[in-house]
Amino acid sequence: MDPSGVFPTSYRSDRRLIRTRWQFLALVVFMALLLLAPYLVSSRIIAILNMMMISAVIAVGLQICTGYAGQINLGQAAFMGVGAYTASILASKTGLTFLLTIPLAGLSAALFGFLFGLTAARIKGFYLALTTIAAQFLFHFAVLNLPSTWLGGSNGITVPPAELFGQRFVSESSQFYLNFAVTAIMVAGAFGIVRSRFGRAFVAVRDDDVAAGIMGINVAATKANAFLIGAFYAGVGGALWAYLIRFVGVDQFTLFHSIFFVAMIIVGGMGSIVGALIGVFIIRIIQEIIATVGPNIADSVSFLGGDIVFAGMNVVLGGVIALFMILEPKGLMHRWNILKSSYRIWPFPY
Amino acid sequence: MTTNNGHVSSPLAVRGATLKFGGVTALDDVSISVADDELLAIIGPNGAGKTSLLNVTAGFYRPQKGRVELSGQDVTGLRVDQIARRGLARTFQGTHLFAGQTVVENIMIGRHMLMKSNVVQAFFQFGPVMREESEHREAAEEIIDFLEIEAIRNRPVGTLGYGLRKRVDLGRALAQEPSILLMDEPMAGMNSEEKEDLARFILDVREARKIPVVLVEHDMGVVMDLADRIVVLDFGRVIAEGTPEEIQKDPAVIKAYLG
Amino acid sequence: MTYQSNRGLRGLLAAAALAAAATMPLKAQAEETYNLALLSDFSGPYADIMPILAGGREAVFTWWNETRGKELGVTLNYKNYETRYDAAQVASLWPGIKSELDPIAVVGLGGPDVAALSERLPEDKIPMFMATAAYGFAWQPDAWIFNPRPTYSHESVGFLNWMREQRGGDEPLKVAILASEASPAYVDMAKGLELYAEEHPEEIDLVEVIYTEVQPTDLTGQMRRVVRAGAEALVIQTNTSIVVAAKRGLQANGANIPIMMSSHNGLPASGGALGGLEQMEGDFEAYGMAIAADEDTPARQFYETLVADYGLEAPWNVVTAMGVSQGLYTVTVIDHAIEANGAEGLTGEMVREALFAKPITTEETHGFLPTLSFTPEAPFPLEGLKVNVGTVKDGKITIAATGVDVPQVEKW
Amino acid sequence: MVYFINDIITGALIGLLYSLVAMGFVVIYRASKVFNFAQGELVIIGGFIVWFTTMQAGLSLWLSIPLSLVLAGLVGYAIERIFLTKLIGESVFSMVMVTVGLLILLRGLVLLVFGPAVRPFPIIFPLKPLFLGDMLIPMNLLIGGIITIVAAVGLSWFFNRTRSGLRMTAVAEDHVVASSMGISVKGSIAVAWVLGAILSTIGAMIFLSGKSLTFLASDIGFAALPVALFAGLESIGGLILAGIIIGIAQSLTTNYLDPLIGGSLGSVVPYIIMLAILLIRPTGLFGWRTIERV
Amino acid sequence: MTMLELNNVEVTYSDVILALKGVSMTVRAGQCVALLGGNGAGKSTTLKAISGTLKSEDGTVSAGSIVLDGTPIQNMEASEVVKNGLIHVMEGRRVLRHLTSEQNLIVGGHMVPNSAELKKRLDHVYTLMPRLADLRNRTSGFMSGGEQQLLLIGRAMMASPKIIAIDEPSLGLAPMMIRDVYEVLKQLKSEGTTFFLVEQNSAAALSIADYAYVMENGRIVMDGPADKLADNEDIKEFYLGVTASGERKSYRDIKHYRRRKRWLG
Repeated sequence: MDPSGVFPTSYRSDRRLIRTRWQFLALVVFMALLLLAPYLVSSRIIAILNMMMISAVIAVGLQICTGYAGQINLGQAAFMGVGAYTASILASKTGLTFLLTIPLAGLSAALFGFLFGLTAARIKGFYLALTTIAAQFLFHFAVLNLPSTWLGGSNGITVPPAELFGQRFVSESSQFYLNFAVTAIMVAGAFGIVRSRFGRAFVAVRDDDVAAGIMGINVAATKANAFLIGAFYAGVGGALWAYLIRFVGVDQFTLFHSIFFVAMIIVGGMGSIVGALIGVFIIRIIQEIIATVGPNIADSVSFLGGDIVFAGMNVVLGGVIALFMILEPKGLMHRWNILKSSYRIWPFPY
Repeated sequence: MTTNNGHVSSPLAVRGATLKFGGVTALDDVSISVADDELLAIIGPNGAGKTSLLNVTAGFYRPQKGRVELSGQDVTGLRVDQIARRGLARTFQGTHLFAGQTVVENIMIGRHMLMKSNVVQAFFQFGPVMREESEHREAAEEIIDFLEIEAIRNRPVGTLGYGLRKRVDLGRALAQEPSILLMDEPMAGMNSEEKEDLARFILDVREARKIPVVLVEHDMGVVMDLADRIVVLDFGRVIAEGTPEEIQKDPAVIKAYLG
Repeated sequence: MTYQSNRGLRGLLAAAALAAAATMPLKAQAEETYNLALLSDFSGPYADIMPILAGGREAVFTWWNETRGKELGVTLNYKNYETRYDAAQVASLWPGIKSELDPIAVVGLGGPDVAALSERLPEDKIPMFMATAAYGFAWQPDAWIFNPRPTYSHESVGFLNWMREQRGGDEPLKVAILASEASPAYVDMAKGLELYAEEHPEEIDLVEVIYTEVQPTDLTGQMRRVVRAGAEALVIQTNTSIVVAAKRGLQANGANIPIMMSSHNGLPASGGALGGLEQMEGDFEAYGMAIAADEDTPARQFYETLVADYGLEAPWNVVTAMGVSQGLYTVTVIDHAIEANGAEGLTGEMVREALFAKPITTEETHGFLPTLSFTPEAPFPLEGLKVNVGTVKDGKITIAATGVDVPQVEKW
Repeated sequence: MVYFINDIITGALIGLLYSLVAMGFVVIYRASKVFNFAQGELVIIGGFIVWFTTMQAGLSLWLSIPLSLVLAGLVGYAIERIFLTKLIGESVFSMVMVTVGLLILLRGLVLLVFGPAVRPFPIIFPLKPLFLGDMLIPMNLLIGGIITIVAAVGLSWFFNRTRSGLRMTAVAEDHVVASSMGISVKGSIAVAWVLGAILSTIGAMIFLSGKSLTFLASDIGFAALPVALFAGLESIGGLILAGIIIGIAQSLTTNYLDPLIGGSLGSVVPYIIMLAILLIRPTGLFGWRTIERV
Repeated sequence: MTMLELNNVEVTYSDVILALKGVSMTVRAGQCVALLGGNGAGKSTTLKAISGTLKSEDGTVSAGSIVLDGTPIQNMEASEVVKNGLIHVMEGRRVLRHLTSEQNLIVGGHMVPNSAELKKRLDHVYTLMPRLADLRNRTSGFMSGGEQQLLLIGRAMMASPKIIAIDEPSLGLAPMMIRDVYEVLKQLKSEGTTFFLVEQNSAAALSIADYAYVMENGRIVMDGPADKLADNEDIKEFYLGVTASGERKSYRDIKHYRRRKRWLG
């Protein structure tokens, strides 16, 4: 619902994401602040932002696959791993520039995701969700058991830093700009996809696949596409991860990581790109708080025993996720939308 | 239009369809064909196979025997979406609308198969995608105008009343620019006012768009008034076929259905 | 809070606050202060041993500050960072560690630290000192991450050769390995030993390599295969749960093949998990570090000093030994660096150079570690490697052998 | 040959253990339509309860086993009350997602309450295996297998024949319809969780008897998952067959294929079988077919 | 004796949207009361407010009271409402698709104390609807729409409620089937069951109802004895589809933009 006084005058303007001057101004300020962040905040904050942006790319992909197309995906970390491995191998063995390795990483993850998506032609509902766990185990098994010259086996792969015009992306702030650029493109692209015929087809398949079929939407292909796009995002995120950490190993992409990505979109709200970003922010912030505050608490109350403090922190993290589900099962975005609409129609409740 | 086996091809023909599941014969050698610009009504008791016939036609079920032809083209065994792309649209008993989406979005989903842009273009949102979106949006708005649902354009369909939902359902089917329209009990659950509205729209559709319509309906008033021809099914078999006047007098129909 | 009354709690809090206030100015008075970043895992898979390990290494730093540090006019500050054993967390912590602490060395804990920092430390010119044995995949020249012990495979090979000598005869020793694919590190341990056995068929005959889960359902069948193959030793360097399952599997088969374990799943841990050390009678633990046996060794004496004078609360066990060893060789390297460069202006790079410049003698580490001679060729000493062997005798942990030579192992 | 048969028998028995753990999934699914991702965590909570009553409180087995089952039931009930009751009426999807949060939360709680140390688990079933000629069969698995079969027969009778069972089935079909018929959805889900927690505790006893206990043991949840999907999420009886097939396949792979490839194919074989069967029968061997009315 | 009473009931969805705006009505024991009205008028919402199934759609009764046989039931759990004697037969023929017809009935009788009583009630259902007896082992998801509707009524009977609230029993049924369903309802009414009937098919509803309410836009706009309403001009035109002269006009002759609702003024 628009605030009063805003009337679109063409179909194109009706499609716009940014509808008021204030929204535009807020976005400009936000982007400017982000761009200037390396000059404004400490490198620790920049490092956190780096991690958040990479998670954001992956979570946005998961949001498209799960939130929009309704395909619960517990293999997102494996898809991320495929991307990370692809980028690492290309960068370390062929010396390809990151301008190519990142999209190629996305594509190879997309292919892997698509293979699992194809099973959606037959398998539905929880059965499908749970088969994506198999992606996780198969990825782990393949990396460890294929000849180690292929995927590095148990050794992992060392990745040279991203490089452009002789400029090596090794410092936090240079990596920040790399991540920022890629994340901005990916998030903008996600908005494009969800507002296009593909986004509508995803929602159609999610809400009612019988009706979607009669609309001429190939349901199985659409589901497979959702996995493909979701995995593409995971792959790009994985490539960014590879360039950030510059060492990939199979234990960086576990089922637990996948579960956390799901938790992110749960907290933010299903079916909203902004929701995915909010979810990433909240979960990552909680994790960082645990890592930062934890040792201090453990030090100052050493008689409590550090382990109790930290176990307590895990409880907080799990509890936050569970609480979100209980109190706001539709996610934070939903609460925000209700607030917004009740504010706009206030004081008349209908 | 003629097919290779010589006879005049109709927009839709079902030839000798037989469908069984779990020991029950839902359709037993059913043949129907629809003429250009014709409104064919299918009636019959519950469980007679009307919905099964629609489902076979639309590709939800594959008949064990028989064929389905669209404008002379054999579409038996094709997927639902493939048949839809060959020009068949359908509205549902109850509604299978996308409840969380607005009216415009629902109708735009109907345009999906007519749009051409690919994922990469959608991702970068450049030129052709934007133009295409605007074009199809215009077509969608025309349908909204036609069905007089401008006021609810941006309301989520789930918040609408049943009658309006049925209208959106029709709009979504029209958005596909079909060459044949199947309607499964469009009048169910409507009061006479809403029935009158929808009847008017069905007549308008035929007038303005010249689309042949297959109508499955229980409301005899509607069927007798609107249909050009009526097919009566019972126990999966065609027991009568003819003009409304003929059907009303047919003793077999009266026994099985009208009572 | 069963053991302390509420009042006691409050008292402790007050005491802690006082102590904190008292130590602050003291630290500031030192002439030169250098920082160490301690990476910890209080909430991940190593949460069970972390408090003890942390206690061990921190006690060493306290001891050093009050003895050698005072002499040299240097104070080592340290700060614990929680990594949750997650590479992403390490990566996001690291820039903060660098800017806020500017450490001259990092005291690391495990795989994620290595993964996240292996490419960054050379850029930032800060060395990292680990507590555990090394891995084959970290065996690269020009390292910035160091282990006081060789790889797990080195340690098992050293032990197996010792065992073959004990047995006597010319036949190769028949050995089985229990590994797991749950972690690439576990795979690496098996691969090193496999390669050695392949290249030295006259020494080791690897009869079975079995992969299992980190918490196996049942190993009776697998253990029967091991028994039927006539294995004389079973190497399990993975985790405690697998040792327990294997032991039960052997017991079901009525066999008693000696199991060799490593430091992190050693005799006390596995014995505890089995419900009694006496069940581990005749089994071994072997690693390149002092055995925490109930015997009067230099290491034990140093431990007692730490307990008596430097506030160490951890019990005398292998985890404490690991923490103390890590602390000891870290401070010794720094000590060497100060000797070479003076107390002022010490950098991480100097610390690393000091590591290569001069061996760390076993005296300097109070017998916790053998004499270590690092070279730029590997992240661990390639020469003069030794392992110690502990065993259970009459229900008590005893030292079976010290200073067992480790043969030359090729890189895999 | 004897060893080959022995491997098959042991494999089948391990498979039955998976069936038992999978039964926890299925019971909760069957009575509430909620797929519980935290099933492995229920197993370790059950394990810790058993550990606490025996090793810590020092009760005899005859006392501690029933007590543990009661306590586990209470834990299941508490989880349902705290986390799921408020979500009744929300989409099933939300309820499933809350179990994802539960997975992380329960792990933290286990660490908080019991600490991260590896604990010795009491010897509940005789350590001495059963000797059949040259074959030896672990007692815990043998007795566990029998318990599993009894539980499966009993529970499938309960769900398909008794009125309480049908009542729970109705809840699984449709929460709204069930409550419109006066069935307490809350009550049904509570019973499901109590049953699920009790089954998990029995599973923990068989799985861990005489071994050690850490939170790593929750992995059994994901090991049992393929069995549940293979059988179909609504089928309790089918779990037996699915467990036996998957167990034997895994055992043969571990014993005869893994040594050849030098890897751990055995750990992924259940997932490969599951994928294959689901591609042929999308709702498992015995799951409810989707009845779609267009 | 008053069986069910609604006093000034308001219903809000998502704390924001007001769907019922002060609805009051009364159902007396043994009566059949029909609730008529256009789609979206609030009929189903009223029914859900009574039966307690609103919650699943994020709705609450925000004002007023609903009293069932002396017990206030507004915002009560759906299962508790049933225990108080009201059973809600939902629209959309929501049978338990994977269960057989007889299993559906048994679930309906889940509160029956003993199996003898259960048997008795099953027999009662089967004598009233012999068709269900023939289909007792058929998976209900595969039954035809009419059979499913009968099954739902049978399932409600199994609980032997004081009052059955039934939503659109004729929806999507062939004329003969509608007659069959209403025959069963009449039979039940003659046995003393109270009905609260929400129906689009006003002609059928008024044929069985004693009293009827007409709803528009979340409000009651008209009420009266069924026979009186059946004679009302507006009801005839909008709900029964007959003109003032009593003749049905052809759908082909309908013109657009013609009508307005007189009672809304």
